[in-house]
Amino acid sequence: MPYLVHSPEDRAAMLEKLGVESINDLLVDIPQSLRLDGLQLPNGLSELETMAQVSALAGRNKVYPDRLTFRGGGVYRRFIPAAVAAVTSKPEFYTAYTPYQAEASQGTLQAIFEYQSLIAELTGLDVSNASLYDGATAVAEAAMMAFVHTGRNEVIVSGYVHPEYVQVLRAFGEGRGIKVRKGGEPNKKTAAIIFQQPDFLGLLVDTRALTAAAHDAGALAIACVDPISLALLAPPGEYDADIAVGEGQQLGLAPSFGGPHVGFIACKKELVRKLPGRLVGIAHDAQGRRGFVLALAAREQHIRREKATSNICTNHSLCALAAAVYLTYMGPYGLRQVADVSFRRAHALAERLQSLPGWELAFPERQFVNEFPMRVPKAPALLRRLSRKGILGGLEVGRWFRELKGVVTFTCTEVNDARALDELVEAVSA
Amino acid sequence: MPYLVHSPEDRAAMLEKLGVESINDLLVDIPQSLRLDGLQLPNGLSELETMAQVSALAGRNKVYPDRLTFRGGGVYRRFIPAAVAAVTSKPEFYTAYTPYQAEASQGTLQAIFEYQSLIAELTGLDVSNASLYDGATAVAEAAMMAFVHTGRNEVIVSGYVHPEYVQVLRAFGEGRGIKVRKGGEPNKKTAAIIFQQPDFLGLLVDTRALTAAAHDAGALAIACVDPISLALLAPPGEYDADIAVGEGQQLGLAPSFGGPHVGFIACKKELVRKLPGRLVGIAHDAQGRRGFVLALAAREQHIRREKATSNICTNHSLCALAAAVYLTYMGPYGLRQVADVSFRRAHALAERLQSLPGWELAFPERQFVNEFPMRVPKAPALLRRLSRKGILGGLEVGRWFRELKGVVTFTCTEVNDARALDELVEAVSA
Amino acid sequence: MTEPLSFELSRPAVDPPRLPEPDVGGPAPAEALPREALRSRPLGLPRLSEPEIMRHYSRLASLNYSISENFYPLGSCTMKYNPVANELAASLPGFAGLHPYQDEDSVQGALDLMWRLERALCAVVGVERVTLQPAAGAHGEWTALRMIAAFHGSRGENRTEVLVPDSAHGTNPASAALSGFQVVEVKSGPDGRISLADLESRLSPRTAALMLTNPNTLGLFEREILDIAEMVHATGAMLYYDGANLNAFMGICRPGDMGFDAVHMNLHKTFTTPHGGGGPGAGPVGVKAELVPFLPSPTVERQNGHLTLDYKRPQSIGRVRSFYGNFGMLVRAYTYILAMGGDGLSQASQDAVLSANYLRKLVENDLEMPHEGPCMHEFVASAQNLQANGVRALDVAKALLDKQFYAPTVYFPLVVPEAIMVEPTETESKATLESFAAAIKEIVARARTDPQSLHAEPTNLPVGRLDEVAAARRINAYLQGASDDPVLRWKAPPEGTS
Amino acid sequence: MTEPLSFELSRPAVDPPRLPEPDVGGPAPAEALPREALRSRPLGLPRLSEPEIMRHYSRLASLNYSISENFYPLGSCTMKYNPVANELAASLPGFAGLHPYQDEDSVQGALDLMWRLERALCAVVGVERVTLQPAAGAHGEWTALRMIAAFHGSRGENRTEVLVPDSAHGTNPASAALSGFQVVEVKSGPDGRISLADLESRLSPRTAALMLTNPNTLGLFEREILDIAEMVHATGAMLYYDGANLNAFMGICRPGDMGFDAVHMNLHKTFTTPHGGGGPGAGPVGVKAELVPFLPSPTVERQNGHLTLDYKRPQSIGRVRSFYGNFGMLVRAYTYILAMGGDGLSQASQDAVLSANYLRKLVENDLEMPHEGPCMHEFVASAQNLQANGVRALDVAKALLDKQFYAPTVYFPLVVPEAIMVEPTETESKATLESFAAAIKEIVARARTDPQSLHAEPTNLPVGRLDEVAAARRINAYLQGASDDPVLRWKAPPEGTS
Ligand SMILES: Cc1ncc(COP(=O)(O)O)c(C=O)c1O
Ligand SMILES: Cc1ncc(COP(=O)(O)O)c(C=O)c1O
Repeated sequence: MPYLVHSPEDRAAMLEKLGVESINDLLVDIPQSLRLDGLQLPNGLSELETMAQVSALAGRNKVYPDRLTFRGGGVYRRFIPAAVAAVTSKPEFYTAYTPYQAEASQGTLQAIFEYQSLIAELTGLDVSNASLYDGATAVAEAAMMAFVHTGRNEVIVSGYVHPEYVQVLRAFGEGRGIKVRKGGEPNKKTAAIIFQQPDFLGLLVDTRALTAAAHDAGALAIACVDPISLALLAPPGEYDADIAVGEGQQLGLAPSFGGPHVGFIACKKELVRKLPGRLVGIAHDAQGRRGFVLALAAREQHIRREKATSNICTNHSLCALAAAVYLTYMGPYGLRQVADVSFRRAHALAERLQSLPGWELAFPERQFVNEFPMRVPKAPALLRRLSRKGILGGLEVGRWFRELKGVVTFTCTEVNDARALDELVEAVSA
Repeated sequence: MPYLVHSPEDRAAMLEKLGVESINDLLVDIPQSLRLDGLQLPNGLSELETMAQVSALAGRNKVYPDRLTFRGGGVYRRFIPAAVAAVTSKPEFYTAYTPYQAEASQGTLQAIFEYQSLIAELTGLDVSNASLYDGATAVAEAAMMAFVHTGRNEVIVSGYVHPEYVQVLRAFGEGRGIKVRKGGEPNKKTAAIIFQQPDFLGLLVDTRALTAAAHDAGALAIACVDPISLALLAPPGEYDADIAVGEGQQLGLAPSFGGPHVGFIACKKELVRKLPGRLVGIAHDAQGRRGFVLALAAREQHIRREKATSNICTNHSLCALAAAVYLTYMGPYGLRQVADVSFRRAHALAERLQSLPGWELAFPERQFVNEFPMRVPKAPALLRRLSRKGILGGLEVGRWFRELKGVVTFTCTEVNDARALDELVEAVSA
Repeated sequence: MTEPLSFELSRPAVDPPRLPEPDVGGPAPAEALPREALRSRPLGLPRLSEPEIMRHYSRLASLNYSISENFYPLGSCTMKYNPVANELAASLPGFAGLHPYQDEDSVQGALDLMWRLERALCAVVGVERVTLQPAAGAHGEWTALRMIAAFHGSRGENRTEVLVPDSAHGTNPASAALSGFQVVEVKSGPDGRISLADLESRLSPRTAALMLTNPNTLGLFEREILDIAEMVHATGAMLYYDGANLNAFMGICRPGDMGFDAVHMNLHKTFTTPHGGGGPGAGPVGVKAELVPFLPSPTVERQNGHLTLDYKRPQSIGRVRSFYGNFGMLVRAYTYILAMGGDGLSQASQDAVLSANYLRKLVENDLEMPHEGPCMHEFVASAQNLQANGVRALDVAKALLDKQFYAPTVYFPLVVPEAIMVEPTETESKATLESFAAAIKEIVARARTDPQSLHAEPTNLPVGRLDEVAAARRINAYLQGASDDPVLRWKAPPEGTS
Repeated sequence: MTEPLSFELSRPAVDPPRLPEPDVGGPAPAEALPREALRSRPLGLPRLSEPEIMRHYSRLASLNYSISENFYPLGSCTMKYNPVANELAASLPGFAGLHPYQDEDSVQGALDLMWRLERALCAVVGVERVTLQPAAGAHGEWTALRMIAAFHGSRGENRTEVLVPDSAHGTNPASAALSGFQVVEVKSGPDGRISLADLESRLSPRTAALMLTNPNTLGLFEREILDIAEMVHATGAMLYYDGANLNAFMGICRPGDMGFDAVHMNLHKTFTTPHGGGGPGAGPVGVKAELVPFLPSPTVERQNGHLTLDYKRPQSIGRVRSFYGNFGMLVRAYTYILAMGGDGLSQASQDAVLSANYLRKLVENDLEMPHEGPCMHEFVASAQNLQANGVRALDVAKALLDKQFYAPTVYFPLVVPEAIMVEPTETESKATLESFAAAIKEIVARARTDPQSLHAEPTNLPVGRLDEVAAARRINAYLQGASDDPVLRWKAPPEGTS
């Protein structure tokens, strides 16, 4: 059978060595009443047939070309260098476990250390962890840090933060009796103000004011940021945010129907002991050679158990590796160009869409980077029409925000070339 | 620029170390009259744009599903285990050179040694080389061996040998004054009889009789064989052929518009010194550890120069590796099942097609394995009709053989499931 | 050979990669945005060419042990072969290219795969429904406890305690605590199983749930599981199954039948999705009927062939992550299940148990076996017998590395001193198990004859044994402001040096 | 660590892989076919499970040096970085899935790619047309010589000799001989270039062609190339260009402009298609107008956007291989050319020359430099200066292996005793070149202080220096029937042993 190595002879020899008749003699501890004979599942298939079935399922999905995808809302089409998959598909990386045995895991450990350094660099903060599950859980974990650090049990979500992130924050919060408040002024009960830059609609918020407000109230400022925008925008470290979190999907990961992606989290030195998850640090051997090890494990579940900063164990290492390769491939100027091209195209598109009858920017007075909200006549019909033309149009955000009925956010990145923009504008005008 | 590593600073530092002003000072030996300023080619593109252009070209080709492909003629759709590409895409294999430095190339050397052993096993002959370019050049190289071994300058091609193989054989032969005769009895001038089993039409030939005839005339018998058929059919070693050659595409290689594939060649011990190309053998180090090295190099161009058995240098190692992985994955029973399923499906299909009005087996009295020739009414129109239905129908062999106008060969393998056969029969009946 | 950091290989002015140029006009960010919104410090990413980057990561890869090249008997982690076909499946454009906010009609295949996977997992563990949202086992534990809390809440009960055996994995108490419960530890008996007497004494109306791993982390089947379930249910509490050890059970028995009400599975263990050097994994949670109303939203529903995402779940605990789970991992697990089938999965668990018992037999005279066999899919030995020679489990682990074996899990579970937890899995050959046993014998022999040499292990790896204590000291110095070497990240050397 | 052979890992009765079952009836082969047509002996392939197979090949891979991990300065082989994008392109279903006998209308994209690649190669080397059929450089040489023979033949001339410099690669004389020519050697002068005087004396009405490599195999530009071309053409012979060293010329100068009539290119050198541990490569041949009629058939033609395969070529030398060439390699090369562009290719050659001269400079005092610089893209040094210490080029090569560098080409070209031929390429960093130079210095120093130690190299690799002489002896014994150990293949151990 596929993926099994023992031959019947092997099994017989092993049973004999064990001095038993059959495998059942090894299962004696299991009450007979519990024993099954087999599973209610069809028998296995050949690889050919397996792949045929799986491919048939894949074939029942509609894949829009990257260049004609204008939908974002937390997951974006970006150019992914071939180098990224070439690295993450190396079995030495993807078939290793969490690097418990440092000396035999230097590849993973150093790669994560580089990832931590890159994220710290990008966010302008002191220390990044080795990765979290996604942007949503990163926001929640950051809130937990603030809760523990301040001893206060309320967090304020300011403005249009990704609605799913807020839902996850609520679920996490409930467990620990943390109240999640939408907007409003911070007070003595406020552990943190959480804001997103750019926000869920793509709009810029006043990160400096929000951070100052939090600090004035003795709360922490948690910035949820778009990693690519940080090539242009002031990083959290520059406006003194305490914790930066975000979704790393744009750093070399496929949309993949929403996962696996990667959550990043970085913070000021003072908060490092509250950080969730793995941390890799430098260590040396007896000969003074530099190596890397899992560090500050005393924060973690396997040591601290119920007192751990988080329960996270398996995280999203391989996705962090992808992000590290992506950022290293881009370098400072490459990342800047990606952000710059996306910015210009989004603004050019906004210009053109605005001029269409009945179309208008939902927040004309506000700045954006490469995603922007528009009021659109008959949005549902429009999006269906675009889809028929193979275009994945913008995202209807009214689904989450009553006040935004009829508002659609459009995204542009370096993959949406000039012709793609023309095609979109034609299609909507038609 | 892509794939270049020197920064302008690096270049400047290197030039300075060389004590020259510019790269031109290193090109002084080149007459000014020959110097270009640049190439008449467009400037380079980003990877995103490069892949877009290449994908656009790929998009202008029609790809028929494996299961609906019934065309063979030397290139076949087969199930290729994912394991094959997983191995051949390892950079340690595909970015290495011919293993001149044995100690740092044991991976490649052992893999080739295993390939040689597998091919020898499959053909029932003593020794296989490390690979040749393709089935056609393998036939030609075998003929050269016979020419040198017998000192005779004529080879007989018996029956329906792949027409392109024969064309290549002629081109090779001309260079060395070897006459290629189609059919007829061997005589004192005959160096070898070359036959294909199954032949180009898929039909079985009497390999024992042909081999005996060759030997009676003091000529060699060269069998061009389908490697997968050897799980069922008597291998060349069993009927005493002297040299076995063939195309290895079916052993885990994609059709890829005809290449790269791999030619295999195996022979009796007596002929080994005449073998073309690389050969890997066992060697030991001072501690008695077993290793592998390039062997019998005295046959080859880099040592023997104009007296070499062949001019081949770079061969098709990576394709040989794919074949080795494929054969190891299949094992004796897997390979047999692949051949068996293909055989049964082809015979079932032949039955059904035969019963169609105006359809008949072109050679009803002859046996076949999994490819067979049929006389078909209005073949061109039929094939066009099938193509419109996404079916790659059989191959019109009249293109090469006047007497076979209207004959189409159909192939079945393990990828053509029962439903696919139904679809074909419906489509032709429609 | 060690490898420099990418930052150390970086050189100023290396060409950036070629990328699309702005081709549509549009303002420059610097003009359009207010200064204070813009980055002021330059971005300090490394600058390397593609060939350098690829070589860098290729070399890093070669510094790793992995199941692709090494036996990796890491107890509790089920390091089994990761089929390459799974990787192909997950990378199909029809999956990898899907935006999570596409209309349902355009992702029927993806939803169907999730629905089928849910059905298959239900069949394996014996539950009513499964949520595929959790990203890993710990995430699943916490998700399940949120549901259990919601369940009790819905019945107006205020149950504040979760019982966790002393042998449990650290994520169990951590998940319980993060879910707002007090953690109450339950002792193991001398036979390595949970002590019913102690359990009895801990159970109370405050008890929300008992979290159990079965086979437990000692690799032993909880013989009295049916009594345990009865006791727990009798107090109105729920029984939670930590599925990290499910690889022992497929086709043999089902947690659901044992009385477990909620079950998490680690697709990255039992169902061969790769561990990726520490994830991503997937930790689906299966539940009995009573807990179904509380499942995270959305669930995947199927009506006459049409698949939908159901967000209308009034009693749901809400969302535990964005979107629908680690979809790419779900594709891999489903592909594996298709290929194996019911017959293959059953044989897999049987082989896993056989291999563990065989390996245990081969080393039973070399290391201490604190508990009687037979074991299930793994066993826990102890290196206490070597302590007289000053040799510890850690030394044994490092010595194994030098013999090309990854080390078993050491010092877990906590209830066994000098624990060495070995899980061979069903995808390691008899020959491999025997060579591992031979290595253990050699090391144990050396512990007697030349213990010092073991403290020096490993010696054949890119680096020798790394001093984590010294590292921790330097990190503390940094965190306390006593040093400005961050240790946890690269830092540009002060100007002038290099 | 060495790895057993797959045959040695094999065990009887390991499950065969799951494969489709016959599902359509149809007779069993054994019933339908005559006994004598059937295999009688069982097929002795190894029997292994997929996990064992994958680990086996993963371990074998780890025994290799490759450019992905190691500097690979193998002179004359242009071991440069192989872009991963090329591999993606070649694996696109729209290419990899094409049957060579599909109708032309259904493969317009593939034919267009071939046509565009031909145009690009024409631009780089300065010729009229290019055939993409040859599978490798040697194949290209032979193809070109067949065309040259046909050309002379078409003019009723019987030219029987091909001139080949003593510094030429072995494939040159071999290709000439296999094409039916007598090979006449031309001497190199003291400056490492072909001696015009000697050339003069060899040229005759019998001369069909002169085969030249430029830069020649010493890495030197043939300064008098224009005079040489004139001399050769004056006798009515043709000038053939061995393109193995084309990496020095892109955008700098063109063989066509130098007077070469036929040119082969190694796409697996200059155009980054991977070497695959010994192929597959691709060896397209470019020709001037006079030779166009003789190109192999079919050629790719383009009329107002529509592409066709032209088989009607009455004067063609025929086919040199099946189908249209190593198409997958053509896709890779074209992808590379698109990404690099004219500007990138020109810079690549300049960097290749710069790197070679820089490295030469760094080691010029450690090894002998038989010829004056500047060199082009590679240089040939000699280890003769170490002979007094009993150290040979081979020892230097093996010592380099121990320092994680692959070795340069040694003992070629033949005109330089103890030759060490170094080609760094443009994709190796300055830092890498410097560390290689440091390694050379260390080895040369050791040759003086401790020569014995160099004979023992390599010592850090899976095997030590392998005894090829003993191996050859055993092979001869087998071939002469004195032993039945085949040595060139695995053989089942006689029954009873194991
Ligand atoms: C017994 C046990 N429970 C829970 C977990 C946590 O699973 P994960 O790492 O997927 O969060 C593990 C894995 O380490 C485990 O071994
Ligand atoms: C100078 C020279 N000519 C010809 C060849 C033959 O090329 P190939 O190996 O592609 O047949 C080579 C490659 O080794 C070479 O270096």
